[in-house]
Amino acid sequence: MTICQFSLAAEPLHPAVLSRPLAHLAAGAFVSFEGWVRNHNAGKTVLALEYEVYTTLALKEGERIVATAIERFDLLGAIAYHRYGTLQLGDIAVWVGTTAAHRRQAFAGTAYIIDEIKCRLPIWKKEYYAGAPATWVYCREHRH
Amino acid sequence: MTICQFSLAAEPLHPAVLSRPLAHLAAGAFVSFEGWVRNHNAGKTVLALEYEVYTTLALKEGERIVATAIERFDLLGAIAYHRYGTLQLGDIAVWVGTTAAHRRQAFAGTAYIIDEIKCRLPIWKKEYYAGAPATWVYCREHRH
Amino acid sequence: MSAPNSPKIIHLRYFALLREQAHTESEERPTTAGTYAELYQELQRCYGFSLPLGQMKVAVNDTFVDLSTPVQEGDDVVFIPPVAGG
Amino acid sequence: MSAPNSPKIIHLRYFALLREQAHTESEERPTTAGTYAELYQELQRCYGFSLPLGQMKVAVNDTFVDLSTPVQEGDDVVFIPPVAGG
Repeated sequence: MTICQFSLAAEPLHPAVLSRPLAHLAAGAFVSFEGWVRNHNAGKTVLALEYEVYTTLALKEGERIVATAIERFDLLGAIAYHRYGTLQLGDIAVWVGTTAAHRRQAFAGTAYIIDEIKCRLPIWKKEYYAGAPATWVYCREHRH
Repeated sequence: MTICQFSLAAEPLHPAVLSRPLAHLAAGAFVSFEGWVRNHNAGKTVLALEYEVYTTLALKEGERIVATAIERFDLLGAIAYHRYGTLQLGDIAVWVGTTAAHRRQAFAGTAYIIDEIKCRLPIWKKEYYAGAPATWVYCREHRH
Repeated sequence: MSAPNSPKIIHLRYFALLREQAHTESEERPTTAGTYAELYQELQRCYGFSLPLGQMKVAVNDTFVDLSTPVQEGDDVVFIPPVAGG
Repeated sequence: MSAPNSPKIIHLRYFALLREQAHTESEERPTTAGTYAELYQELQRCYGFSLPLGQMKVAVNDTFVDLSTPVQEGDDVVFIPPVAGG
């Protein structure tokens, strides 16, 4: 059975729990990506950030991204989670995990999913800085 | 402080514990790889496997691989663990985790470390099959 | 059903910068705009949206559509400013 | 210290297939082999090692060296058959 899952989460993400459904005896490789809230961006000191999400469309797009990755890279399973609301420094904003028979597939699948999430998912990020006005930042390759 | 660590482990690996030292507020990306013991290889049913390791040299080579990755891909930290002894299906044979400011660096760093571990670390894998003699398998690109 | 140029009622939702500049999360709005591109320009004039049309996408009834698509009575419309997942 | 061609005592350790084919994990061994390549060929004749020299690497005193390096008295020698991490 292939696991194909995209979720939005209001609460902190726990990778050890999220990856559990991917256990699969035919899988030789598991690759995960975590996006962490950094303390800096474009030379400014980041204090916190906020994600605002268009839920219905984000879930549709997210599931489409994960399903495409599974098909294109012959994955045995793929799961992605994206946080929304207010996040603190060091929080996991996004978690992606994929499994495959071999490592190249899992690396390519995980990279594809996070690339697409960054530029295609209808979710917006507002960064709060020390000594500068909060700003909506965005992916330069915005597309759909 | 940059974390640079390579270890050999006789006991099961717990990624959530292993990745803890990599927490870093300047890191925006964390990428991990896990090599899992698969139930098949080259058309044969795998029952279990055994890793035999030349400890002193494996630790030297492993540390060199991790240090090179940090330098080459500008990582904020990198840790790798390799199991030895007898492993069961589904066990984690190897775990690699890296952090960087941006995701491309972390993906490249993690992929580099596992590529080098597979073909350069003095460690040998014997696979036990259903209905076929156990075999020492090896990386086709064996080099040092 | 409606005569040419008679207003259509649509439902609009606003996110992120558009929400802040419109000072609202949603509204019912009568419009005579023919396409979503024209509708965005109308909203720009109304609310002073700073983002140019060229940076905008639009979703209608939770599906991405082309900005040149004709506006339909009763549509649920969301303009999508540049996104930033991850 | 020793005359030309007089045997040198080295310490050998065997791993994986070599260990199985030598039926031992280690040995002290006198050898007149000039290089590690020659030493491997001597061991092949002795133990019937099935792996050809071309697939072999060698570590001396826990450091990879070239197979053409001269054998030194007291060396700790490990021939490295093809590896398989991960």
